[in-house]
Amino acid sequence: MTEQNDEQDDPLVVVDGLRTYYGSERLLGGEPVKAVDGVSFEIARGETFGIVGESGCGKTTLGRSILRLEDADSGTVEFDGTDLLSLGRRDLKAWRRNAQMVYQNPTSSINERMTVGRIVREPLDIHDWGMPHDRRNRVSELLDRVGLQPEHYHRYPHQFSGGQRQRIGIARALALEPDFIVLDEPVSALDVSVQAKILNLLLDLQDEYDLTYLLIAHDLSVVRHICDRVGVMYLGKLMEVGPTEQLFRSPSNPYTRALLSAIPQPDPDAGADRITLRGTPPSPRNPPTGCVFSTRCPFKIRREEHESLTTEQWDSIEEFRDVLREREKLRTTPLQRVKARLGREPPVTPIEEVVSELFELSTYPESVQETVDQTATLVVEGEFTAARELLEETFSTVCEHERPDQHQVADGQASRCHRHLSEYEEPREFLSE
Amino acid sequence: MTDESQAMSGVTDGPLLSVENLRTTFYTDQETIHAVDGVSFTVSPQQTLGVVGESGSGKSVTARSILGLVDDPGRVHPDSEIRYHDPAFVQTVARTYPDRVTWAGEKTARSASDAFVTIESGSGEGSSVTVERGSVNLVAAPDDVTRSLRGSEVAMVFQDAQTALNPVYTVGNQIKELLDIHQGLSGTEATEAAADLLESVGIPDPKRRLSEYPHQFSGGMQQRTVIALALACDPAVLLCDEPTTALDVTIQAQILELLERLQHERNLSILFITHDMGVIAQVADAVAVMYAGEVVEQASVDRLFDQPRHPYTQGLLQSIPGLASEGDRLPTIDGRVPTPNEPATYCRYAPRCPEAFEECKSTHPERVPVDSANEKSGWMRAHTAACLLYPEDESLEDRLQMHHNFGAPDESDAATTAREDD
Amino acid sequence: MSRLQYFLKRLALSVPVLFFGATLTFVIFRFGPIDPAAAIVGEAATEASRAEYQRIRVQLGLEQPVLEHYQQFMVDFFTLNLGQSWVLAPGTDVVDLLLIYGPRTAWLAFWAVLIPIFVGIPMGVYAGLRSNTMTDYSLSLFGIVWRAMPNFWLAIILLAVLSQSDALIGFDWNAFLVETSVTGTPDLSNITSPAGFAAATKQVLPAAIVLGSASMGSELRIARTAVLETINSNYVETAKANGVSERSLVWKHILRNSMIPLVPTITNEAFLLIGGSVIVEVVFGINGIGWLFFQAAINGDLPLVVALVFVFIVVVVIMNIVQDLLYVLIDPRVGYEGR
Amino acid sequence: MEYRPLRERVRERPRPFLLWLLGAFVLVGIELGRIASGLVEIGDATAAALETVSGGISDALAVGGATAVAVWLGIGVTLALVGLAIATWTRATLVLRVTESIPLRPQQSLDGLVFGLALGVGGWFALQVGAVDVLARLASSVRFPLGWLGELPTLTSRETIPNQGYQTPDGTWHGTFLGLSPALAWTLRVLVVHLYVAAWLIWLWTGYLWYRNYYRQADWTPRDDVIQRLRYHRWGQFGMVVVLLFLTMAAFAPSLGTTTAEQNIYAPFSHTIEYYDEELGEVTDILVGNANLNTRSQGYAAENVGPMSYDQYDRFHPFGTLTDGSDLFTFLVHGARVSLIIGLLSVGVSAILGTVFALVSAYYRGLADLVLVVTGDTIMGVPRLLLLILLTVILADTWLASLYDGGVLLALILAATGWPFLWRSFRGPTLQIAEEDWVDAARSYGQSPSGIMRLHMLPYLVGYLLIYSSLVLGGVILAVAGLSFLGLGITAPTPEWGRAVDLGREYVATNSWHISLIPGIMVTLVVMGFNAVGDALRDAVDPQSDAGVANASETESRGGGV
Repeated sequence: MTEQNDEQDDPLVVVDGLRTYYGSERLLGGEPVKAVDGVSFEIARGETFGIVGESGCGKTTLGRSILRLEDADSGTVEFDGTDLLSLGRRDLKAWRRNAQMVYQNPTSSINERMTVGRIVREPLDIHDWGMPHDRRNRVSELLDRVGLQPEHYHRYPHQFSGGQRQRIGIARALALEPDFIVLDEPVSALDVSVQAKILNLLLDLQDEYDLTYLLIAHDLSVVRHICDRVGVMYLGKLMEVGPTEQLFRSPSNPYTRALLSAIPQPDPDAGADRITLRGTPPSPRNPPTGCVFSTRCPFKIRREEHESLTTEQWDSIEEFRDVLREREKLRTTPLQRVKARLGREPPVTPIEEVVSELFELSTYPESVQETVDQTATLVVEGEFTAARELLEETFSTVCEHERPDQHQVADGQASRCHRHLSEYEEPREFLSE
Repeated sequence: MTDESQAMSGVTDGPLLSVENLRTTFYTDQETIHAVDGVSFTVSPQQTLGVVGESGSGKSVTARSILGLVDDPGRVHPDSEIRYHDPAFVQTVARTYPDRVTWAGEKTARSASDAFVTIESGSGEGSSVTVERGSVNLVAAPDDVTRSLRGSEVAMVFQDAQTALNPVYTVGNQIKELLDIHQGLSGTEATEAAADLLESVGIPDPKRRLSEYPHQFSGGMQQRTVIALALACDPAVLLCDEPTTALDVTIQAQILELLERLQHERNLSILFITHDMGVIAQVADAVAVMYAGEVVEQASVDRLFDQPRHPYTQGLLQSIPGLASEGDRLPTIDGRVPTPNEPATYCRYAPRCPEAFEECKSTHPERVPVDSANEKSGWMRAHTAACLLYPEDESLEDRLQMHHNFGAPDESDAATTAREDD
Repeated sequence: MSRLQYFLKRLALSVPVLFFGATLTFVIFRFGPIDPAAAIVGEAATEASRAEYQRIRVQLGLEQPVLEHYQQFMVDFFTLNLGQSWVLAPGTDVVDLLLIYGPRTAWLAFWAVLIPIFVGIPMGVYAGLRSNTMTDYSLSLFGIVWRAMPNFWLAIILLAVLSQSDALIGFDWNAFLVETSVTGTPDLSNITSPAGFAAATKQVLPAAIVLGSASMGSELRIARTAVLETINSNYVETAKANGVSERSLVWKHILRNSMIPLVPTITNEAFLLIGGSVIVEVVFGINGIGWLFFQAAINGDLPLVVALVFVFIVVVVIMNIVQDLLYVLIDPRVGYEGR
Repeated sequence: MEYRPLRERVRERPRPFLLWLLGAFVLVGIELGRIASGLVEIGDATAAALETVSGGISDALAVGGATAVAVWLGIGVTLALVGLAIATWTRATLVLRVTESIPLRPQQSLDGLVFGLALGVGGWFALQVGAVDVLARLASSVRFPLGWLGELPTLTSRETIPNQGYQTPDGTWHGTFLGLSPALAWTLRVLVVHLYVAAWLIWLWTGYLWYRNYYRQADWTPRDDVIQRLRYHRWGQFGMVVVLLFLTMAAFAPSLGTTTAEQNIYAPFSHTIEYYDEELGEVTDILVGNANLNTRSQGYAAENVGPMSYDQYDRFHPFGTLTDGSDLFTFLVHGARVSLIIGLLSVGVSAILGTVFALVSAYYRGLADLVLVVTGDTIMGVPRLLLLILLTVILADTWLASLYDGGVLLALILAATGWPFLWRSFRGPTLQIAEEDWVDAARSYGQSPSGIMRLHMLPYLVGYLLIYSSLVLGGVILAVAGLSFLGLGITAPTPEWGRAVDLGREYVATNSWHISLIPGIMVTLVVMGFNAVGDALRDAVDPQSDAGVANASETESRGGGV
C-alpha cells in the first residue's frame, strides 16, 4: 500500500470524462443509452483497480471503452502517456499488445471450434510474434503457467470445466505479455471453490509479470479480496472511489453504503443494520436529472420543513412520487392512448386508494397533506404532468436538480454526493441520527 | 424405519415435510447419473431449511423430486420416501384412499402392501377417518395426490423468474388462475385478492401492474411476481430454487427481506436452495450441505458456520473471498465436483479431500452425528456429517464399523427390490 | 418501443419492398431482352405492321426517355392504373381482368389456407403432446411425405383418380353432393345460396387440397415443434408446480404460446400459394390469376405480365402486414426491447 | 505433447497412409477410362461455355444502349466483388500502405476496387496478347492423353457388361453379358456400380478412422460428436441412403441406363439395334427410332410397355417406356444428372452469396445490414415461381439459355432468386455468433475483420450451410421439375423428371400409369431424402436449437411452392 502511493505519480491508465452512449444511431431511436457518463479515474502501475456496480450500471462498457472495443463519445483515455482514443488503425493494432481482456463467461469467450493451442496462439500469430516454433513453445509455457498441461494443446474447450476454460482465457490474455489486463467478472460464472483458485492464479500472475489489473465485478467480496483501489459505479457514473479497505470500512457515499450493506455475509450473526433500497435503478436512457441515485437514495436531502418527517413517512412520499412518475410514463405510449380512447384503459387503482394506503398510517404536517390532496385532485383530472410537477416543486431538493460534484472525503477517497457540501449533514452523520 | 426417524417422531412439533433416503436417477444412453443419491432431511413448520452446494450437486433435482416434476429420463427410486405431514392433507388423502392406509405402531397391519398413507394417531376408519398425526408418502402415492399437493400445499419459486412467467398472459391473469384453482376466487374478488398479493410482495400500484405483461416488469419485480404466484396457492411449504441468483445484490436484499416477512406473516416453511453461503447464513435456520448428490453435513445454521465439520464444508467456507484471512492467497479445494455416475461405494469427496485416508476409497460414509454428545439432542438440532472422521470421539475401527453397518441395510434393500423386480 | 410503433416500423419497411419490386418489374419491362411491342405485333414485315409497331411503342411509353417513362410507370402503378392486356385479351383493362379472374383465385386460396390450418395444426399439436409415441411418428411421417410431394404431380394424380373415381374406388366424385366436373372454373355467381356455395366449394376442393398440401405438412411440423418447445418451457413447469390442471396447462398455457411461431408459418405458406396457384390452376383448368399469368407469360403479353407481377407484390406486402398485425395481437412482447 | 505437422506424423507411421493411398489408386484405376473421358467432357463443355459466354458478352456489348451499359456494369460489379474478396481473404492491403487517413471500411472497399481493376486490366491484357490461344493449346495437349486414357475399359461401363441383345427362338440370348437375359445383365451392372460406390465410401470412412487413430493429435474434436449423433439418427440415415442413391444415379447415369442417352433421347434415328424377327425368322436391324414407334405407351393395353417388361425388340424396360416409346429408366437417370447439376450450381452460388452477405451484415450491422434486408425482402417479395416463369420466358432466346440446354440459365435464375432465403436463414445464427465474446476477444487482440469472419464466424456457419443447402437442394429439384412440367426451363429433348410427369399426365388412370407415377415418386423420395439429411445435420450439428432452425427451414426447402 505504501509503495502504491509513490506510484500514484506514475499512473498507467488515466481516464478522464469518458462518455460512451449507444443506441443513438437507431432509425427510430429516441434517447441513447448513457452507459458510461463522464467517468474519470487513474490506475497506477502494478495496481489492481476494481469497478463494482450492479448489472446495467455500465461497468463492462467502461472496461470495453478503455480498450477501444466500444467507441467512446467523448473524454480521453491515456495509456502510458498515449491518447488511445486518437490512435489510427495500425497504431491501435500495435497497441493492443499492451492491453488484454479476460471475459466473464468462460463458455462463450473462447471459440469452441479451435483447439486450446490455437486459441492461445492466435494473438501471437496476429502480431507475428517470433518464429512459428517459438510460438508453439510459448503456448506450452503459457498453458503450464496457468495450471494446464502441455498435452491440452490439442484438446477442444468442450473437454474442459468452467474453471479450466477461464484459465485458457487467461493464458490467451497473457500471450502477448501485456502490461494491463481488464478482468470483466472473471470469476462470477464459477463455483466458489473454483473462484478461489482463479483469484489466486490472477494474484500470482500479477506478481510474476508485474501486471496492472482493472477488475470489473459485482461481487464485492472478490473486489475486497484482490483490489488495491475501488470505484463504485451507478448508472454510468462513478459514485465513489477510494482505497479498498478504507472504502469498505468507512464508505462515504450513500450508494456505497447501501451496496455494502446488501451483501449477504456468510455469517449468521452478521449485523442486521441493513439498508434495503427501494425499487430498481432507472433506465440509463432517461437517468434522473440531478444525482443519478436520487430516486432510490435513503439519504436524500430534504427541505427544512420536511426534516421532521419520519423515515416511513418520507418513504411514503417517495413511493407516491414513484407511482406518479410511472403513471405519467404509462400515458405517453400511443397504444395506451388508443386503448384509453376505446374505453379499454387498464384498470388502475383509483388515486384516492393509493393515497389512503400510503398516507393513512400516520399524521403528516398540514402542508404535506395539502400537497398530497392537491396532487390527487390533479390526477383525477388527468393532469399527470401538473401533478408530478407539483410534487417536485414541494419536495425536490438539490439532489434532484444538480449533478453532485466529486468531493474529497478522505485521503485518496472521493465521493459524489451533495451531502459532502458543508451546508448538509454528512451521510454517516445522517445515518447515526 | 431408521433410528433417525424414530427420534424425529418423538419431537412434539414434528416435521412438516420429510425426505428419507431420496434417490433420483437419470438413465441416459451413455450413463446412469445418480443425481440425488440417498438424501434425507426434514423441514419443520415455519422454519427455513437451507440446502447449499455447488452446481451439479443435485439441489434442484431434490426440489423437483418433491413435487414430482422430474422429467424423463429421470426417475425417483421407489424405495425413497417423501413424506408430507400436514394432518388435514393426510386426512383428506386417507379418506380418498381408505384401503391404502397403514396405522403406525399397530402390529396387525391392516394395510395393503401398496399403502402410502401412514397414520400415527387418529380415530375412525375408512372414509370417515380423522387424523391427528400422520403422513403421506408422495413417492408411492398415485399421481393425483401429488397433483393435489402441488401449489396448495407445496409451491415452488424458480430461479429464472423471466422464463417462469408465461409471456403471453398478463400478470393478473396468471395470479387469478391460481386463485381460482386453490381458493375458488373469481371476478372482482379475485382481482382484489391478486392486487393484495402483489402489494404484499412489495409491488407498488398493484392494480395497474395486474394488467401488465411479465416482460414489462424489471427482474426484481418478476421474481416478486413469481413469489406472489406461489403465495396465490396459499401453500404451507415454499420451495425456493435459487430465487436470488440472477438478481443484483440490492434486489437480492429486497427479496430476502420479503421472504423473511412473508414467512412470519403466513407461517411458511421454506426449503431454500442456493449456492451462496452468504445468502444461506441470512435466511436459514438449519442447513444441509450437498455434494455430488448426497447431503454431506447438516446442522443448525449457527453451528454450521461456527464449527463446520465436514472437510468439504470447511473448504467451501474458507474459499470465500473476504471471509478468509487477510492474507493474499485463498485456501482452495482441488479438483472438481464429480458426476455421480456410479453407485457410491466410496466417499465421493475423497479425491479432493485434504484429510482423506485409505479407507475413504472403499467405505461409503453415512450421515452420523459428529460426536456422541450430539446424538442425544433432537433431530433438528443434531449436527451430522457424512464423513469417516465422525463421530469424532470413537476410534477409527469403531467408526469404520459404524459407517459400514449403516450402509449395509441399504444394500440388502436394493437386493430385495431387484429380486422383486424379477 | 410500443407495439404500435413496432407495427408502424414494419409498415414503413414494406414501402421500399413495394417500391423496389415495382422498379424491378419496370427494369424487366423496359430493358429485358424481349421487346414488348415486337412480341405483340410479331415480325414487323410490312409497312402497316411497322407503323403499328411504332404506335404500340409510343403507347407503351417505350419511346419516352427512360426517367420519364419510369416516373410515368411508377405513378400509374401506384395509382392502380395498371394498363391493358395486348395479346391475351387485347384492349381489356388489367383491372377488369383482375375483377373477373381474381375472385376465383381468392376462393381457391381461401380453401387452400383454411384446410391446412384445420387439418395440419390439430394433427401437429396432437403429435407434440404425445411426442415419441407411434401416433407421433406416424403423424410426423405423414406430414413429411405430404410436404415432399410435388404439387403438379399430386394434382394430376388426384385429377386422374377423381375423374375415374367410379371405376377406381367405387365412389362417384362428380355426383357426390352436387353435380360438378373435376376440372373447370368454380361458378361464384350464386355463392350465397347453399347449393351454389356447395358447388363452388366442391369445384375448387381438389385443387385447394393440392395447393395446401405442403402447407399442411409444414404447419403440422411447426405445430409439433412449437408444442414440444412450450411443454419444456419454465412457465409451464411453474404452472405445473403451482398445481394448474393438465387440461388448463394444455389449453391455456401451451396452445397460446405455440401459436406464436405458427403465425409466420401460416402467412409464409399463404405467400407460397401465389406461386403454387399457377400450376394448380393450369392442371385443374381453373381460370384464375395464376392461369392468366401463365398464359400471359408464354404468349409474351408483357404489359399484362408486368401488371400482374405488381399485383402479386402488393398482395405479398399486404400479407406481410397481416402477419405483423397478427404478431402484434398474439404476442405481447412484440416491439419490446430485444425483440 | 509436441505439435508436429501432419507430414511428419505420416512419415513416422507411413503404413496406414500408404495402404489408404493404394486403395485410392485401385479404385481410380478400375474406372480410369471413365474418369479421363469425364474430364475431357467437362473440359470441352467448359470451353464451349466460355466461348458462348464471351460471345454473348461481346454480342451484348455490340448491341449498345442500355444492354451494353448493363453488361459493363455487371462486369464492373463482378470485378469489384472479386477484388473485394481477394482483398478480404488474403488480408492484402494496398491503400493502407499509402495512407492511414481513410477509415477502415472505405479502405477495404478501395482495396477491393484496386484489386478488381488490376484483375480487369490483367484479363483484358491477356486477351489482347492472345493468352487464350496459349491456354487453348495447353488444354488440347492435356486433352490428348486424357482422350487416350478415356478409351480404357472400365468395370462399370456397358461395354464390360452389355445388356442389349436379342433372343433366338431356342431361348438363348446373344450379345448380352455371358448370355444372361438383358434384365439380369442390367441388374448385374447396376449392382456393380453400387458396389463400386460402396467401395469408395468404405475407403473414405476407413481413411477417416485411420486418420483418427493414427495421425490425429487431438483425442476428441467437436466433429466426433456430430458423427456420433448421426450414427443414431435413423431418419437421417434413410435420407443419406436416398441421397446417395440419387447421387450415384446422377454420377453413373451412362452405366445405369438400359441404353445410352444418345440412342434413347437425342438421336434415336442414328442408331440401330439387332433383334430376332419372328416373321422373317432371322436377326434383323432396325433404327431405334422406328422401333420406338412400336413400343410407345399410350394407355391402351395394346400400346403399352409397362415396368419390368421386355418389348418386342427384346429391350428390357425396368420402368416401362415413355409415350414416344423410349426407355423411361434411361430418361430418368439422365434427368437425375440434369437436376443435380442445376441444383448444385444454383445452391452453390446462392450459398456463397448467402454466406458472404450474412457474415458482412452480421459483422458490420447498421447500413450494410439494412441494405441487404431491403434487397432480400424485395427479391423475396416477388413470388418466386412467378419470377422464375417470367425470367425463363424473357431470357429464353438469349445466349445464356443455350448453355446446358437452359440448365445454366435456370440455375442462375434460381440462385439469383434463392440467395435471400439462405441469407435469411443464416442471418439469425450469424448475428448470434457475432455477439459471442470470442469475436470480441479476437478484436481485442487485434484480429482483422476478415480474420474474425473467416476464423471465428465461418466455422460456425458451415453447419448451417450444410443444413440449409441440403434443404434448399430438395426445393430446387422440385422447382426445376415444376418448371419443366409447365414446359419451361430445360428445353426438350434434354431429360427432366418434371417433363416425364407432364408427358404421362393423361395416362395416369390408364395402363400407362407408370409414366407419371414413377418420376413423381422419385421426386418425392429425393426431396424427402434431402430434407431428412438436412434434419439429421441439424440435429447433429446443433442439438439444442431444434425448434428455431426448423421454423425457418420449413419454407426454404420448398423451392417456391412448386
